Amino acid sequence: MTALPWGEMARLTARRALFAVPVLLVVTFGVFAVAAASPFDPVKAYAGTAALGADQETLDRLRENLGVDRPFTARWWDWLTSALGGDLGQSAVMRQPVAEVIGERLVWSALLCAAAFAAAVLLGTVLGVLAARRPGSLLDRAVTSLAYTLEAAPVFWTALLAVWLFALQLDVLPAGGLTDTGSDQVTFGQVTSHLILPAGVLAVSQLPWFTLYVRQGVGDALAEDPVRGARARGLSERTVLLGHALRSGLLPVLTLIGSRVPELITGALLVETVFSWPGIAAATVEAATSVDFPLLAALATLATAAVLAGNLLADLLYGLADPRVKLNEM
Amino acid sequence: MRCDPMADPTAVTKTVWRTHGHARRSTHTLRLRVSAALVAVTVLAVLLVPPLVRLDQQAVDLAAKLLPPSWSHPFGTDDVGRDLLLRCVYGLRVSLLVGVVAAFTATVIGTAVGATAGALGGWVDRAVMRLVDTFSSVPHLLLGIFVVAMFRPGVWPVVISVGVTHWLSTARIVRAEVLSLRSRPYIDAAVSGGASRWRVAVRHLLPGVLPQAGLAAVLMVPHAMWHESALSFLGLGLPTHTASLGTLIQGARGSLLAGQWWPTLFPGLFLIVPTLAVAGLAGVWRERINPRRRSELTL
Amino acid sequence: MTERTPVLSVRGLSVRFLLPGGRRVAAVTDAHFDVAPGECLALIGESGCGKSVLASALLGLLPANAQTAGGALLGELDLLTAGEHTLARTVRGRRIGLIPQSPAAHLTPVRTIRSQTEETVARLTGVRGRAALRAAAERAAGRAEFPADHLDRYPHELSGGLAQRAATALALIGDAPLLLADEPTTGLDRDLVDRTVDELRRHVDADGGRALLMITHDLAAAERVADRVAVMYAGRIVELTDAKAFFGTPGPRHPYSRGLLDALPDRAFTPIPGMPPELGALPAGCAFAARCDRATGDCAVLPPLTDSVACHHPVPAAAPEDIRA
Amino acid sequence: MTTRRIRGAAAAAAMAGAVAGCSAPGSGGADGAASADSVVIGVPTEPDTLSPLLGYGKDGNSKIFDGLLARDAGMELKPALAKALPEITDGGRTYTYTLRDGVRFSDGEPLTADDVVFTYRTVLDDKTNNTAKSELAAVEEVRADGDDKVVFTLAHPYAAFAARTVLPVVPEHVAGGQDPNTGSFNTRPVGTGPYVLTGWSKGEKLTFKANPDYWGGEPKVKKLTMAIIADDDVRATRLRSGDLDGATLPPNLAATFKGDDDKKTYRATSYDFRAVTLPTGNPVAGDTAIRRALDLAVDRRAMVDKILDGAGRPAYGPLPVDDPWFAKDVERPRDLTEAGRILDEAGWKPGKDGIRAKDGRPARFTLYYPSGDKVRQDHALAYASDAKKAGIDVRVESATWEVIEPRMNHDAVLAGFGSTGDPDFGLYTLLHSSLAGDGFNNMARYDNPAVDEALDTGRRSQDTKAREAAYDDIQRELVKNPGYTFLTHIDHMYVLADRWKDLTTQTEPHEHGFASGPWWNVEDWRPRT
Repeated sequence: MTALPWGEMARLTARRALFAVPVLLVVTFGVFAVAAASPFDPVKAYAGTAALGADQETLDRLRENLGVDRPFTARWWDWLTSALGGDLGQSAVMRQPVAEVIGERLVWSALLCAAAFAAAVLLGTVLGVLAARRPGSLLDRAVTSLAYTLEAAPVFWTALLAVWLFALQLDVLPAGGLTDTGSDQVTFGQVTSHLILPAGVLAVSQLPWFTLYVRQGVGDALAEDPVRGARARGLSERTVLLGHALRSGLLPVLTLIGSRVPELITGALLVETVFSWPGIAAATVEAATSVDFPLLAALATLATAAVLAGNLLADLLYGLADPRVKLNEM
Repeated sequence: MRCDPMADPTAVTKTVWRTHGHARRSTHTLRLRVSAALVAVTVLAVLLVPPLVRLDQQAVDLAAKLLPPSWSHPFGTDDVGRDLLLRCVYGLRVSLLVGVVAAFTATVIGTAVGATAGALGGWVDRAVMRLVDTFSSVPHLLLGIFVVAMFRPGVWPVVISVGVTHWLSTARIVRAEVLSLRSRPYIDAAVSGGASRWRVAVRHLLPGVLPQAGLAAVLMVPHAMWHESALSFLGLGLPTHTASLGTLIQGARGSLLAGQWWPTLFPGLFLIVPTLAVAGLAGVWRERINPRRRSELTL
Repeated sequence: MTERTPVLSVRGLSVRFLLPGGRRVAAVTDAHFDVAPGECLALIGESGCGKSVLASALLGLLPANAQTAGGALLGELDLLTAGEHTLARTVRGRRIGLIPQSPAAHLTPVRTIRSQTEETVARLTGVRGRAALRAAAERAAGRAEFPADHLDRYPHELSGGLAQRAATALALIGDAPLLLADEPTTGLDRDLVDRTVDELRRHVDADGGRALLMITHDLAAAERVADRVAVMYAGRIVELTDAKAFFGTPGPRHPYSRGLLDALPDRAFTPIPGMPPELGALPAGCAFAARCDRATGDCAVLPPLTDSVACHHPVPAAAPEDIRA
Repeated sequence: MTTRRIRGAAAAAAMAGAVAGCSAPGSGGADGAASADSVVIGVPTEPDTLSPLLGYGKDGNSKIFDGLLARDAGMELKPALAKALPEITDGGRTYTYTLRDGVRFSDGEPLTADDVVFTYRTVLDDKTNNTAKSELAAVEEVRADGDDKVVFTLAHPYAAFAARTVLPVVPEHVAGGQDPNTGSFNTRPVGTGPYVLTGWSKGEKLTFKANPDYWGGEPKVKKLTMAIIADDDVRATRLRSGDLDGATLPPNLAATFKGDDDKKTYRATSYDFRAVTLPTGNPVAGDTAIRRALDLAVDRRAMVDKILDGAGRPAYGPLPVDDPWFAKDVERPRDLTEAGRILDEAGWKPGKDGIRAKDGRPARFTLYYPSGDKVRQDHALAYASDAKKAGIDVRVESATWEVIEPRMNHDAVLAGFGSTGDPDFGLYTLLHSSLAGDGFNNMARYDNPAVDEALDTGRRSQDTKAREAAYDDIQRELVKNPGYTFLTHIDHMYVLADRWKDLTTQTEPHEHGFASGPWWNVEDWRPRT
């Protein structure tokens, strides 16, 4: 075993970071442009129903305070420069700094996504290998059909049914929230029990993809020469499957993991909503309904950065897992 | 047997053949039939039920609220006594309409962008594809949420939201197809024959690209429906008075918490079944075209 | 030679594939041959004639849509009826060592040679413990003259010759009495071909009990190493004879075999006219008739393998008593 | 490779652990919600401001503040910061209050008559953006008489004035130096009330702690949290999961807690009606025959039973049937035949599709309901269904208030209103033609001179008999020409953990949740042993 190629990894990361800069610029610019094109009045959004009774003077003052009269390019530039300085602005709808909104929610979203992703990868690999072992067998068909069905099922629907079954009918898991009570304490046990259902549902929504691709990858690998060679050497079926077919079969899956990050974020958005998980999702929906520019821009940037980071991570993993790939050529 | 060097040459005709391992039975025909039947049923239901069944899907019958599935209401009733089967069919109709229009929009945008990039090449191609990459880095739903948020929930914002987020893959496919077509001799012939760029693009490239774009469009319909229902579920899609599969599921949340599962279950199934059917059809179609190719996953 | 019990005895082995749409491909039809200890049998023929399918059939590695008939006895065990369990536990690696075609491709690309060697050693010899495995793997590499300092490389980092040695090393680990070399020289240059087959021969000779079935389309390699030659055409063995007689005088008796030899650059360098028939659509009679300059009306009937050759009008035999069937 | 991969997995696991760990302080901490001295209530909305100068707590139960008067469980006025009910002189034009002794604000400063005067004067100041200012429009002058007396002089007799003086009193020494519209007092208030604000995380929750020096005695519930959860389903879910101790819920969700032994459901009757505005400017909805037919066609009983799960009463007018001011003779059954007859007579003839028409104009109008409000949605759907049976096509649509507001003069809206205290409070703003189209006042632009006159009489007269007659007239007039189709008075449902003794509810106005509910007197709650 050789040591990790830190240098190459760092160089790849740096190249990707460089690529990310224009992407993020365009995305944030796009958010401000779309927002500017909106026929909706952000002043009224800020004031909420109170604006209905408010007089024109109040609205004008608000308009000035919010700075919505200036061209969106100027607002974008201001936002960008202060964002670089660490100030993401004030969230109008949450009435607190954007950085704070994101800061206190990001942890929980990340926890949810990480748990779900890990579960989906593990379970998907197991199911995929089981299905690939005997293509066309009853097990394979069962797994494949289930995977296609779950893939077609909207995640919020699955989530609702899961709430119904596990929280209402069986009453074994809490139906939502992060912790049990209004106590200010967030305990490990509580978070775990509250995490199972949302993470499970999110995992189930990501599971079909992994299962199908692992099945495909391992199935293909099983028909290829390295596996024939391994079999001919008299290796046990287990070793052939896990040591050879799986290891080559997972490679194509690994490259595609990065492309799953947007799906994961989408799924998390919906799952968080159903389970009132205090993550980014609730903030996103609220920011969207209230046309909260600074928050929207920050969230868009965050999501984009997450996607790019996911791609980078997948490439790094792939480069490490496949000795034929050179990181510095990616 | 070992000592019998000369086997009877006619033995081969009586050969007992042995099978090894599990033969993979071809399920194409079955899959094709089931998928086609489901698509047909869906389309028929959506097209025929509203004009034929002269029932008012909005008809409130408070006396019949939240009835579980029965013969008179196969899917049960919702919390103001509307028949869920009828609601689901109408919901599917709306969702399908939004899906089809959105997929069409996305395909038109994608084909235009992809064909332009592929046909013009050079810096235009590079710039456009860079833009496509950038767009791909933003999660679709998030992008969709932006658009809807900016223009308020409604049918058109949803269509636009799906349209502007889903053209990316079509653009990539079309561009690749155009690039491969461009290298064909007959295109060269047309160009050297003095045809203008646009003429070549319209007369030669577009017809070659349309089948691919068409397949992409068909596959996009379930995805667009899914997108619509997700937005509606978040309260950012269609207004609640329009029955779509998403608004139906959203509206059923309260009943679900009260233990009535059917208002949630059936609209979801109505979303799953056409998706599976379309995926099944597309999968079979793809394998027919190119059976040796690594069969791509169709969802 | 004749008095020794053959290591492998193939009787009427047939393999066919069922394709979607009800098509059938007769990859191997009614093959008969023996391989004795200390002997090297070269199974030769053009690419796509069914040679490699035969190797897969012997190892039980046919794809799921294949059907087999006949028998292939390895000692008392019929390889064609033996279960997967038996094949995996007692035959592959232990009683038949496979030296595969394109050896680098037969190694899992994401693992080092060492890891795959150690794994095989552990499985086949029962050696346990990290250090012991390491030593055993290096010994195994040494037997095939694979340099120990290349053990930590990945398959794609090896040259063709080294990959071949790695494959040989792996095939030898189980001390199998039968080595099955499936096109071992594909893609190697002449020098390397010679060295490879010489090494194979050495492993046959080093231990008098070992037999080698070498499947190849490389006639020069076959000449260099084989004791006997079986010529395969369109899934059938059309000639089975002594290597010396085949390559020397009087030479092959089947017109196809002659054609093969004549196609060699250092001989007449004239290719056989026409193309081999598709295995999915074989004619009723002699499959070679369409390309054969000696073909007559008799050829519409399938010629049996009699007197070491399956032809209605072979080139006359010089010394038929030398030949075992 | 293997070791590499395992190392990676371990790192990921460690990271996840760290993530969970860093935000889980004091994992051994006591489970706060199970104890009876801490309460977490889930409500759908939060106040925009906590300053009474801008309207916070103007109807009482403000937790942080007290008014001169307060209401008891039976909605009777009782003294609070005032020692006793006011002395009314000068034919109902002068109200004199004497302040309770020894009351102090939570910052330790004593309450004086100047604080009261400051409060009312600031509210009445034109520069103060108090949207409820008109409620005190009758006040001509307010002045301190010594340290402990406040005298209000009214421009005209106003029978219901005393009920307005539940308005919370703010300390002049804190709020006096600030701009009442934007000052920090809006978010960091100081009052005399039983609770002190400890934190306000907007959109999430407000936290209070008991005021140990409360003049009414220190509350037993030491910690009060109002969690702001807009979504009904989410609130129910979190209540079920134990995250909340209590919540306000729509009836169908409240019903799901029936089998729950450790939860108790409370039902508060209310003045909160659901009605369809029939805009006078709409040629169909403004037509008296259409209005009367709709009024007869709706099945109020079914709405109460099915939409509200029985938690409500049919509304035959703005006042609930059990209100002492309710005119008994306006109670009327559903009568589709009569509705048809009225329409036929007025020239609305049934067309081919079953929809009536008159002079080529189909009997059709749009009814909006605010999206997300399930109860109103169901009312609207049922209303449209009932209307269809009478041949009137009501198109139901949902939208946000921003969309609905500019259309209120032409399209019908499923509205909800209702004020407690005095019929004048609710009816005047709802029906008086002078307030037509004034924000959410008189949304239907109802214009009926007879009603206007009766409203004025009810407001000015000190004679209970005369007032009764006036309000009876209004209710009868609304049957003859219903500018609104009143549908139901909804009961407000609350579900609470069963840890406190003898909780009560008041009769509640339209606005509820934050101040109303069983926690209206949380300061008086006593734990169950």
